[in-house]
Amino acid sequence: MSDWAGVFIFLVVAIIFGAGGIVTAFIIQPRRNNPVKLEEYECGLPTVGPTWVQFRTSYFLYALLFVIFDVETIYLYPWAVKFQSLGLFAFIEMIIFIFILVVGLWYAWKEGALEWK
Amino acid sequence: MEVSKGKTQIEAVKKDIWAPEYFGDNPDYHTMYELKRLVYLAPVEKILNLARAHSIWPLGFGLACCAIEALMGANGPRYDLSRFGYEVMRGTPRQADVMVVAGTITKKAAPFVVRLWEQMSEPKWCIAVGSCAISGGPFVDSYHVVPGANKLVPVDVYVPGCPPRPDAVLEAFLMLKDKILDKRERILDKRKVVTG
Amino acid sequence: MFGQGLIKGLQITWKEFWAKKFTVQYPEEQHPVPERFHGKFVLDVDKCIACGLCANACPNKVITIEKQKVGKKQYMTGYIMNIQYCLFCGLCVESCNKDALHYSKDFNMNQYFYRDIPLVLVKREAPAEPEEEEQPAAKAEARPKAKPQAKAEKPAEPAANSEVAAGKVPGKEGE
Amino acid sequence: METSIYSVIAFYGLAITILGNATLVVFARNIVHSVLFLAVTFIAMGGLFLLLDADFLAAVQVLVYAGAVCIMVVFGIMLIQRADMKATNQFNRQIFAGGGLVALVVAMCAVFAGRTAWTELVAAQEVPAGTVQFIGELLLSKYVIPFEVAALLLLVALIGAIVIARDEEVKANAGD
Amino acid sequence: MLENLFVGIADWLRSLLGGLGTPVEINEAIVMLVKLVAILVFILINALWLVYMERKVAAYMQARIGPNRVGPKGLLQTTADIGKLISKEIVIPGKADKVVFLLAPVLIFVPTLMVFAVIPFGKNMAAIDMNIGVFYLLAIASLSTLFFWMGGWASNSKYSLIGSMRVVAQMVSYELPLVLGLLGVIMIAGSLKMSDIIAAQEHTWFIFTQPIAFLIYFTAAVAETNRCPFDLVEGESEIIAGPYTEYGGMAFAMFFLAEYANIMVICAMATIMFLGGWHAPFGLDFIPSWVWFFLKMYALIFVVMQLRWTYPRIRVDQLMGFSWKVLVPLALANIFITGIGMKIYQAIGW
Amino acid sequence: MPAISLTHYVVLSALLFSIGLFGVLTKRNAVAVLICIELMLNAVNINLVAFSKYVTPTDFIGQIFSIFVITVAAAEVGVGLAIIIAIYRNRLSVNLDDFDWLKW
Amino acid sequence: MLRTQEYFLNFGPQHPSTHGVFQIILTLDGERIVKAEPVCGYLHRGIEKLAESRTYTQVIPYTDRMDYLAAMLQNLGYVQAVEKLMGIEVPERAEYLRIISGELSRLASHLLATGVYALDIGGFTGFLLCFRERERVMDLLEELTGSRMTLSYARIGGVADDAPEGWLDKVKKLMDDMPGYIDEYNGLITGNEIFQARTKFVGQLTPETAINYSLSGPVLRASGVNYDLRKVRPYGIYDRFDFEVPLGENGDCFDRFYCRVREMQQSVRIIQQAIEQIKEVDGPVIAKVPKVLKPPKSDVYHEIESAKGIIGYYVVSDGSNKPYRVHVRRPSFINLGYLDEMLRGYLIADVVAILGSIDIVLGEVDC
Ligand code: SF4
Ligand code: SF4
Ligand code: SF4
Repeated sequence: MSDWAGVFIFLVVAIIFGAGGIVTAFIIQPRRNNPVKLEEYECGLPTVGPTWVQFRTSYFLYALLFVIFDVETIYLYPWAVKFQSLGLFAFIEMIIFIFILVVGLWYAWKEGALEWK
Repeated sequence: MEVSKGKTQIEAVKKDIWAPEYFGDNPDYHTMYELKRLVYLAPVEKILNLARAHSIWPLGFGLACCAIEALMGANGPRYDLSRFGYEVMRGTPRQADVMVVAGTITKKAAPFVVRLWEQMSEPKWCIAVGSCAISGGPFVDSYHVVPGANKLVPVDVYVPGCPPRPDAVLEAFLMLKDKILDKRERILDKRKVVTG
Repeated sequence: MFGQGLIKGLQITWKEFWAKKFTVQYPEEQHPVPERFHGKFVLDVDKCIACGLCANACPNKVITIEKQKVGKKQYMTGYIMNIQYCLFCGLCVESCNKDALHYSKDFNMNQYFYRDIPLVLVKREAPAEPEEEEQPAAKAEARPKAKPQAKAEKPAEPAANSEVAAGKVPGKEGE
Repeated sequence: METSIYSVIAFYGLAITILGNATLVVFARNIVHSVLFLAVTFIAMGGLFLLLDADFLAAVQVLVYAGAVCIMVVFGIMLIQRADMKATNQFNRQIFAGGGLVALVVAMCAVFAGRTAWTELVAAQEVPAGTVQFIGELLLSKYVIPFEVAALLLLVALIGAIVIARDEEVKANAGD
Repeated sequence: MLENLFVGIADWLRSLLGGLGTPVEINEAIVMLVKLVAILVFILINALWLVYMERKVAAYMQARIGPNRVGPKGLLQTTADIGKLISKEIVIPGKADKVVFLLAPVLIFVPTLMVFAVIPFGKNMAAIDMNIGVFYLLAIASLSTLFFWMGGWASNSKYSLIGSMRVVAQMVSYELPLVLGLLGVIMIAGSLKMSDIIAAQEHTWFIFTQPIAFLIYFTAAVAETNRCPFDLVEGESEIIAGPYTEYGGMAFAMFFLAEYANIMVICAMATIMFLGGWHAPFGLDFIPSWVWFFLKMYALIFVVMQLRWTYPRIRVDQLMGFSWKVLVPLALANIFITGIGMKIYQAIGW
Repeated sequence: MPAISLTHYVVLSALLFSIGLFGVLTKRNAVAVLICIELMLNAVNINLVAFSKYVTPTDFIGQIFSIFVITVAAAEVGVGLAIIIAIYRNRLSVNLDDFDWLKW
Repeated sequence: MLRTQEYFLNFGPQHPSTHGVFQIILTLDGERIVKAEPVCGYLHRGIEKLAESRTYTQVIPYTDRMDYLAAMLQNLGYVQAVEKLMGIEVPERAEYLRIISGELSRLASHLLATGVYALDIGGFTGFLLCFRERERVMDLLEELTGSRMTLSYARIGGVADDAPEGWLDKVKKLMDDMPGYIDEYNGLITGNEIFQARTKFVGQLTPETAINYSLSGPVLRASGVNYDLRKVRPYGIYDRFDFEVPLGENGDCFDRFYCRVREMQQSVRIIQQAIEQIKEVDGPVIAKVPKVLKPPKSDVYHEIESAKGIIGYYVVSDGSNKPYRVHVRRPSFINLGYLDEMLRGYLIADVVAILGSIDIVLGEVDC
């Protein structure tokens, strides 16, 4: 358990460090604002049209693939740790498992979900 | 007359964007600006200036011929601005310290030059490289050229030349460094000339 | 084979890493400036006859020559180059018949203030009598160092240049 | 360890973080903020799993939920948002009805929870260290069927989502 | 003596605190805090040094000299940079989501620092040697994606937005080959604990048994840290500065710092997983283990830098395609081959 | 201060579940509803793990099941978002009040 | 049916890879370009107008400022136009000096184009290594003319000055080194697989479109059209040299880039031959021309092959000492004409690749 307490200390200190840096910067920096400065930068000209627009689906498909395979890894890691003591059968099971997901990858590939559009 | 009409356009640009204290009838407004910053100085600022003077990041922004010499040439292997740590060209004005106005500012470009300058975060400096940036240079009598960067932004160092040698640009950076450190007199030691 | 180019690239950068460096460390050392370099102007005051050919040859009306009639002769009281307008093209130097105007190898003309930029090559009072008394040349010589001019002597207002660029060159009110 | 003051503090701290952030998820006006609060909730939940001696699960929680699911939701939002980001996450008309129903659920839970004799259930054993090994072993022996089914589920989800989300060209060809 | 320098210091501290009569937990916490501060200082110094080194390496590969004016040999150059960045104004764009905008640089450093908790810099020199070390590292590292995205999105500038979408898509795509690439090593080592993995490399480094995994891991890791040739995120010649476009001053410095700290992490990780961690090669045991660790780490860092200054930038679609169509299948195949190989080895050897 | 027992976890889980449920019932944005479903699933996970620890500490059944829950949740978010995107593409809205049609 | 929202993005004017102040307003869908609208004029300095109030000689320095990367070739075009107008014969030695300095200019321009293209694609080292050699070319030019970039070397009737002592040997030395350097670029940039992946089959131009849009220079030749004015209509003394015209096959970014690299080799060859030949030629470097140039009332169009393409000068004289009108056909500007169609359907990253491969120089585009 103390491991995780250590991690917690790390977390807290990291946040303090980050916040400290920014806060210090805010204390000692010179500030002079004007309306133009507060506008967003876009190669030196005012921006045209809204910024928070909807983006393309292809990004979403990558995220989707990632989630699916990320979930796969949570099965793979326990298996890999135990791999040496597990029998051949477990290995085959895992092959089947991976194979099923490879089918998914193959499908995504075939359907063009891996293409950047 | 074309020219005066153009001037009012720039005046309009300035009026839109500039805080009133920067411009006025005093043509030496850059000295005024400088004065303001000196007043701002505090002991801490002195130390920080030491850091600032050694880490002047230029805004990667070239207008015309001079940009090749001042930004690319000076960054090139022979002159190597990086020895002073000034080579970190930032694309965005938020991270840049010095705007190197290198080239002709036309009337079309004037608004965005001003805009970029305004968007740079404090503290910031400006170096005008080349005749064009100083005064409109070869094109002063053109109908589409702004006669000098100092009509738009406060310039700290002027580098005459058309285009100036990269050495001169390096010198300008060093002069700017001295200015930041508040050392007006630069002592130029004897140089040894290297062939090759 | 794929990857050959990648490895080749790594080889080249690796080689370059150890190769001799090309840099000339500027303030201490300096890359030689060639003989013909178009740098700062110098005027041989003794040779110059204030003929104005150079001013005429200049595409951008950079050169201002102030003359005063002293007796029968024209006496040059000022030779000012507004190098903020200069193209460093060399036409003026070429056009000078008397070989008075030259380039020097000094490229450093940097200034902190706009009003210091114009190169005042000659600024002197006309002699009271029309005697051909030589002015001390040293005073009129080009400044050797790029120091703010204000210390040495107050430069003339370059804008007071009615002869050549009247109305032609805008934006001179900046000084 | 349960009796240690630190774990008590940890539990309450985490519980407050979880509940507070979950509430913020629901009440945030900007859906992007909702997602960010959600991420904090998930991470705190990971902490809670640590308290429950499930270190592997805690890491999984962070990896999958905070690292992946949040990203995907964010992408989903990027795909469907309009310019008025500020008010993307509003309540519908049934806020009071919903609130009432939820109150009912809470009450019911309270009643049943009070009636259950939890202490009888508790087996007084320590969780062995090295959860990963055990999980790995169990997954491939006892729970092998659900394990493979999970793979199938993922496959089906993948295919389904691709089919649904990626109909651009198909539609474009059919529609135009 | 040198070998156990840092361990000795920790023990000494522990015994010192033990004499004070404070509860053990508090003592442990203080020791941890000291370790943490040491790590933090280590990261900062190294990040500063790495930036300097990067600029020097770049310069040397480009026939230049690089920073040599500020401080001896220019060593204080990056210090000056940081000093300047601290005192530089942070502009918060008017249309930005201000809280998120400021939160992103604060948080960006958190995962980076947290993963340092489990990295063993030498024999017994990990701050925490936890059971699921590798997995913990992967889980925490996956968080930084979100923070990058936060920064880019909150700026409400188009270049930032494109940059942040790229950063997410890229980091997400390359996390997978990274995770899968490490799996082969885990299979051989049979543990997620860093010290076990290093111990398993006593005789053979895993780079020899798992060369493909190493390549996959290294490529993916370089991509994860957004380094050239995968530096599309910052892609200066395309999208100005990507998600950092609106960030200036210290906020930008935080991203910068995190980037270099991340380089350290991936190189340290590669050292641990493939290069035998702190094991000395050729029986050169008299040099302390942590020196070996740093030597290996810096060798890898140099490679990362050389890659950056040699290769052009890859394009987005190629980037994604490379991950999904090359690295992921390759990683899966590697797992498969490793499994079969080990089974055969077991059948013969045991 | 009483030691933390199973009851605490169950109560926490119930509260979290309720918050999620409240969101599901009252949110207008379909994505928000999805997020709230995630909250509910997580509440379930807390229960599973807590029971696993307190009731069958050596069997890990709860942990394994929560892994399955996580799997299901991930799949659910993926498909859910895909559906929302598909609907959005046709109806230009993610407002659930507008989704009162059963087919399109 | 609804597609994802399109949005506008200002690409430039202040952008690291627009090569100056050039703006493209991109309409984007995700990262895909739907429409690209080039906006130029940010560097319009009115050179053509200014020329009307300068004497014929005084125009020369202004031509430098157009394509400031290959200034000598700009000089040359203008000067040859005026010479054609007045019927001036140029001394032999001046012709050779023009060729050498012109080809050195072309070399400098191509070196910069090569390096900057590497930079655009992301390879910083290639950029600086090209700059190293460019610096040496500049040294030579500086020694010859006194300026590094804006040379103002050509004069009506010849060149400003004879080559200084030992200069030709220095040129020869550099030319001997040059092939080795070009090999290095080929190893570092051209041969790199990532570079090829980025540039091959991107922004393809068919020969027909290239001709129809009257593109010129390496952009045209990369599409496989063998049209180099130095060969087709040799001006000056180009017919005395033996060189090849490198051609591309696919008309893609890679070909455009590689054409330039190979053109550098050809320039080196030309210079080497010129150095050999100039040794026999002696004499003045400027013809006898009147101090005040007053060409007869007429007009002339003269075009030469500059680094970016065909640069043409149209000079109208009204008999006075100042040109009545000067108009320039600027290759960069015309090469940009096809940009919109070329960009459509590509990604943001390709904008950089395509724009860089056209190798524009803004001073020339906007004039
Ligand atoms: S000063 Fe000369 S070189 Fe510089 S931009 Fe102006 S014309 Fe070009
Ligand atoms: S410098 Fe020469 S041309 Fe000019 S005025 Fe003097 S003598 Fe005449
Ligand atoms: S160099 Fe050219 S622009 Fe400058 S003064 Fe001489 S003639 Fe005029």
